[in-house]
Amino acid sequence: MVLKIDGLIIEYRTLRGPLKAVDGVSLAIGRGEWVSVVGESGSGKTTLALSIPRLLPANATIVGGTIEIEGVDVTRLGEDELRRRVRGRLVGVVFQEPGATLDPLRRVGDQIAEALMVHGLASTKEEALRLAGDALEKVGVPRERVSSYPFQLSGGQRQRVAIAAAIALEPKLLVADEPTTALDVVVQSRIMDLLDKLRDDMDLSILLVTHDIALAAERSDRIAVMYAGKLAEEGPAGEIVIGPLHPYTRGLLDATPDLWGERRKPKPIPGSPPDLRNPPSGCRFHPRCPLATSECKEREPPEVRESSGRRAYCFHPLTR
Amino acid sequence: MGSLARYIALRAALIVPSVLILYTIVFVVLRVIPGDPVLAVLGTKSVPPEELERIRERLGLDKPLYQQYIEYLMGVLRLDFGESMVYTGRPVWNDIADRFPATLELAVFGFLASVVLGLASGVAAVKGRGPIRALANFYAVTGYTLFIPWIGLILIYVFAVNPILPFRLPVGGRISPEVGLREVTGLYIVDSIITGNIPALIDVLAHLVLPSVTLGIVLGSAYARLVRSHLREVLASEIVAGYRARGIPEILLLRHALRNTMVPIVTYMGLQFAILLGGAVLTETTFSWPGLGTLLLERIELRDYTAIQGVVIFFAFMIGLVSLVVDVIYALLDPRIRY
Amino acid sequence: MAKQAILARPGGLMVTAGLSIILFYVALAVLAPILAPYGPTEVSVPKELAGRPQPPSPEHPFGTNELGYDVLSRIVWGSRVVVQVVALSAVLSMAVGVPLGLVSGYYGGPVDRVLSLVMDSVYAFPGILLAIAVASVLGPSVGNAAISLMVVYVPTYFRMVRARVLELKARPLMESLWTAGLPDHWIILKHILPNVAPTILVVFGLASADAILTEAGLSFFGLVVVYPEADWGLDLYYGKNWLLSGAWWLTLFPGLAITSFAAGFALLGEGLARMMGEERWS
Amino acid sequence: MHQLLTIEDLKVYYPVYGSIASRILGKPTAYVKAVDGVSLAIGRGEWVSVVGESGSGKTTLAKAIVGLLKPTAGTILFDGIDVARLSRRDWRRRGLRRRIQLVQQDPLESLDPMMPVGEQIREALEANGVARGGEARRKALEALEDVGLTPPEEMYKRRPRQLSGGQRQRVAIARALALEPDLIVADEPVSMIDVSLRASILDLLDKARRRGTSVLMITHDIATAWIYSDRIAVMYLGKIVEEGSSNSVARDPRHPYTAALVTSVPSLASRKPPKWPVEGEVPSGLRIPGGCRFHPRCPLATSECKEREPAETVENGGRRYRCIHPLPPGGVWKPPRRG
Repeated sequence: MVLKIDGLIIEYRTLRGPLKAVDGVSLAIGRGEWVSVVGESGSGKTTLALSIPRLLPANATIVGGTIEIEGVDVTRLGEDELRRRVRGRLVGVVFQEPGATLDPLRRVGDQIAEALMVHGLASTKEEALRLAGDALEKVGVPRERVSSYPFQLSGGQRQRVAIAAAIALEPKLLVADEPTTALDVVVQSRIMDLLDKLRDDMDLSILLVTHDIALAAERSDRIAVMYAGKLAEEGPAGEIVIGPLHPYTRGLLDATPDLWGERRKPKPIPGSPPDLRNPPSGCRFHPRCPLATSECKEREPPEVRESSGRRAYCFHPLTR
Repeated sequence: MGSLARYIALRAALIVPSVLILYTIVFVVLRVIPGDPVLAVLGTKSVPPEELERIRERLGLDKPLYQQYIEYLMGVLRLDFGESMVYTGRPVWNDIADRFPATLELAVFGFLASVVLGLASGVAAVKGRGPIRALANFYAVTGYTLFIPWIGLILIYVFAVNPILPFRLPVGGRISPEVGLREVTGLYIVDSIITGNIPALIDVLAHLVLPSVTLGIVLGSAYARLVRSHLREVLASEIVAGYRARGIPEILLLRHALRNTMVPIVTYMGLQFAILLGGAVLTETTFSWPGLGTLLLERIELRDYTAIQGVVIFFAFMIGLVSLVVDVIYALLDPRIRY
Repeated sequence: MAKQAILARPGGLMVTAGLSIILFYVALAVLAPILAPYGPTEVSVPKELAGRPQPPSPEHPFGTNELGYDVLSRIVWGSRVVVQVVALSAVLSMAVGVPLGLVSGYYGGPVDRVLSLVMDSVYAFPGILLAIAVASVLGPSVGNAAISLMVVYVPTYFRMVRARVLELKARPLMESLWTAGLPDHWIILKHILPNVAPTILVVFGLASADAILTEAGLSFFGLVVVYPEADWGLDLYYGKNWLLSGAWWLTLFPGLAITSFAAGFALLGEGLARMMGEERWS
Repeated sequence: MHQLLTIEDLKVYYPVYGSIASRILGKPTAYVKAVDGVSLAIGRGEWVSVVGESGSGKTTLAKAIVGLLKPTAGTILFDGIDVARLSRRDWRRRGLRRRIQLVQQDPLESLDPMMPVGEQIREALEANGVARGGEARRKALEALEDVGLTPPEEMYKRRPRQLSGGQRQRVAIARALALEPDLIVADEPVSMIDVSLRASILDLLDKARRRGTSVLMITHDIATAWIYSDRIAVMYLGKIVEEGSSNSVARDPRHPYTAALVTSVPSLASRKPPKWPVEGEVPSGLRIPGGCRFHPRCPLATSECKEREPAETVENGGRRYRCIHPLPPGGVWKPPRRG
């Protein structure tokens, strides 16, 4: 396993009280595997993703659980070790607006080369720039672009350069936090193709955070569905979208229009996501769940496991 | 014409209306509102009417206002700021030219002090620890409310009256009377260097310390506040998140962040230089610095309106010039700018 | 309960501290006849001590000056001048700057461009110099000082309000108000003004802090009141002549009053800015 | 059929000031042709969706229709009135503001944060002369209830920040519907809303449409457009490249760009067409390619496409497209080989 998250709990201190954004999530990703974390706003999916390279804001604390990358528990590392061993090196990150992570005042080659030199992967500036050029080529940007400033690139090139910067140190895991939300489907499709190619070329593991379950299903090996800080269900992508176990997953699928499926009006899930400062008791989905019983209000739902490795957290799992 | 040259020319042209507006305001305030300045100056003194008429004629005050407005403007363009109303026959420009180097020297050193102090405390307010951070923050918020003469006098007390250092720092003037210096440019630092006069250089620098620090302390807080808020913003931006995700060490990260912080701050420097000139007026009075500020105060007491007008308009031109320079620096600093 | 809530918010401590300082000086000004131990020009030391400043003592906690005037009393009386000038100038500058900024920013066009150019030019000029120029013509008086300060601070209010209006205009809110069919005057009064109000408060704090310093500068140059009337800046000016002979109390206390009063407004402005999450007011 | 809205050959060009000098001189260096000759009609009670990527000009089109932008050329006939030429005052005077309503993307940005949401509905009713005083308040409460914001008295008093994202968008729609408009222009009405709530928002618009209100939806999401609309118009770089009934356009496109769009949409279906290869990205509106503007990215492009701007082909049933090499029926299932 490249990544093994176990019982992770992350709490934010906020003005109006503490908030558990991630509450007891376990998840693992193997080498060369693509796992997508699907959820709506406030599900904790981004917090989960950014906790892996420990890039959470200052008011967030990992209260419990472990995050092992290649056998290293990053929850126990100090800032300096995280910087030297983890960030960029073991885990590359692509943010929501990838292009915005480029420093507008510096040439893109210098920015990538700097990381290579800081991590000792290149000893001279020339070598670092050559490697930076290699990284650009991997993402389909001409290597001459090393000497361009970000404003001289097109929007699509900027996204690719940001991805190049994330993989330049040849990390084992790429965490992509909704990298294509701001993009149109045609561009999104091409960026996803690029991630797929990088996975093959570099034997890279990918953790994609998205709110689009159809996108996750098309691209990933496995899907983890999150709701209100907890894992609702996790398993092979195909199985989850064909026969979800958790009523929330079912609801999400029914709420999503599908151009090549049946032409029917999407069904909204009634109610709205809970306030995590004051989450519902028992199963957090129960106020919106059509199958909820009194049991769901009172107790945390049990884990339902299937032989294929699928698991769901529900008292009343759906059958196919 | 190169695009930068064209840009500079355009910016310079844009400063013209701005300076004209200030000229007009000052003209209205000092020439129109007082009614008859000559009477205002001579006040209660009994002067024969024909003598009054003679003075008016000499100063051009007998002409219609619009003509005075235009003639004075034309004069200013030839560096002719008219004649003092008090010291007969003495051109105002002579006084300005005489006093300006002192003000420039003070402004430049005060500016340097404020930038150094402002940058350091701005960074400390964001990245510092414990009491240093708290102090830097407090300075950033309230530093500019230090009244310049007050902080100047406190420094005088601490470093000259009851010195905490083993020596006393000079508290008045630009140079000790016993130190000889041949004036070339009027900028004493420059003069002492080009004449190779080391003792004079040391003396001149010693005289500059307290006035520059006074200006620096008060005006540095504006930079501190700007650096603090922009640096915080940059540190919270995607750019820094990207650097951090690549495992770039904090110290490098801070350097890149500071560079991004400086871009908006440079634009502010032009405005800040204007405030600095205003502060210099108060500083000069406190330290008996023979610059334009003390000139202004002397002539206010004498009600020498032409001199007041000359000094104020001169300041307006200086500020226009500085804002031009700042704009050009800004354009050169940011690769995204196309002239 | 409400107070606790204010303190808990970002900038709450600053606002509370700033308001306390401001209220302290306003109370001082209002209650000067009751609070001041002596009159502003009352010779309060025995004849044999007059002619030299006397250091702080139990009877004169801030000492006395060479004429035997009590420094503390003069600070208390002097607060009346400062408070009056600053309050009057703030009201005048706001009354002119805010409506002009609202209308100019909302309608735009050539009038806006010319007005902005004028305001920008004045704004770029050092306030103290401009105030000196105006006050030197008008002559020393509280009303004239307030007018001089108004000339300086109208552009501050105008620019900040206009900038905020332009910011609002660029937001989808304005498109939504236009397409909702609301008339312009209604949009300005019911939507823009309430949204700009927090900015005006912030600017009020910061501009007033600056105005206190400018007033002190004018006073320092003898352009607000005539000695022996009490005003902090003027007292500082006369006190500085005695500093070299060691009479520090003649400068320390008036200067402290100026700076702390100004700091009160600065804290209020900055605190409000933080509270409203618009720290980058400049 | 009598059309409610008929747009003919509409053009909206934005000036671009590519350098500081050009901005100072007020001379644009170029124009972005955001909308470049668009014709479109909407019947009463019809739902038409304009689908396109960012940079296609779809939002500009929406703004022109609701009178927020002055078109450069062309006409927008709304119920026989050419609204493209009307001044802002005329829009109000002729009662058009009430009849054409806008629903924006981000309700947090489009509602006034300082005013209770009920008041915002009420003021719109009063400004458009729909109702006054207590009557307006009653109608505002009704409008809130109609969009499912209950209890309405409680919701009336809330400020936007006290509502969830979905509730805020309901308020925006309630305000639009309360005026009983003839046309609702909805610009990406659900792109900021959580997936699980989107359908509930769209259903509100659908309900209004069934009562006879026409809907023009601007969206990048062709799947949603396909489900809700009667007709779909696909925009690319300022032009409508294909328009027709929503099923035909979305499932059996003629234009290669539409084919690329529909095959890029993620889908859970077991049987779906393979992805169409598209080169590069949408060019900037400053440099619109000659000939067919899609040709540099088109897998079917020939030399002819570079030279000639394709004319509009109109099929039986009103379907139209601009392409020299249109796809045959079912052609979307057989993409050309890459390279």
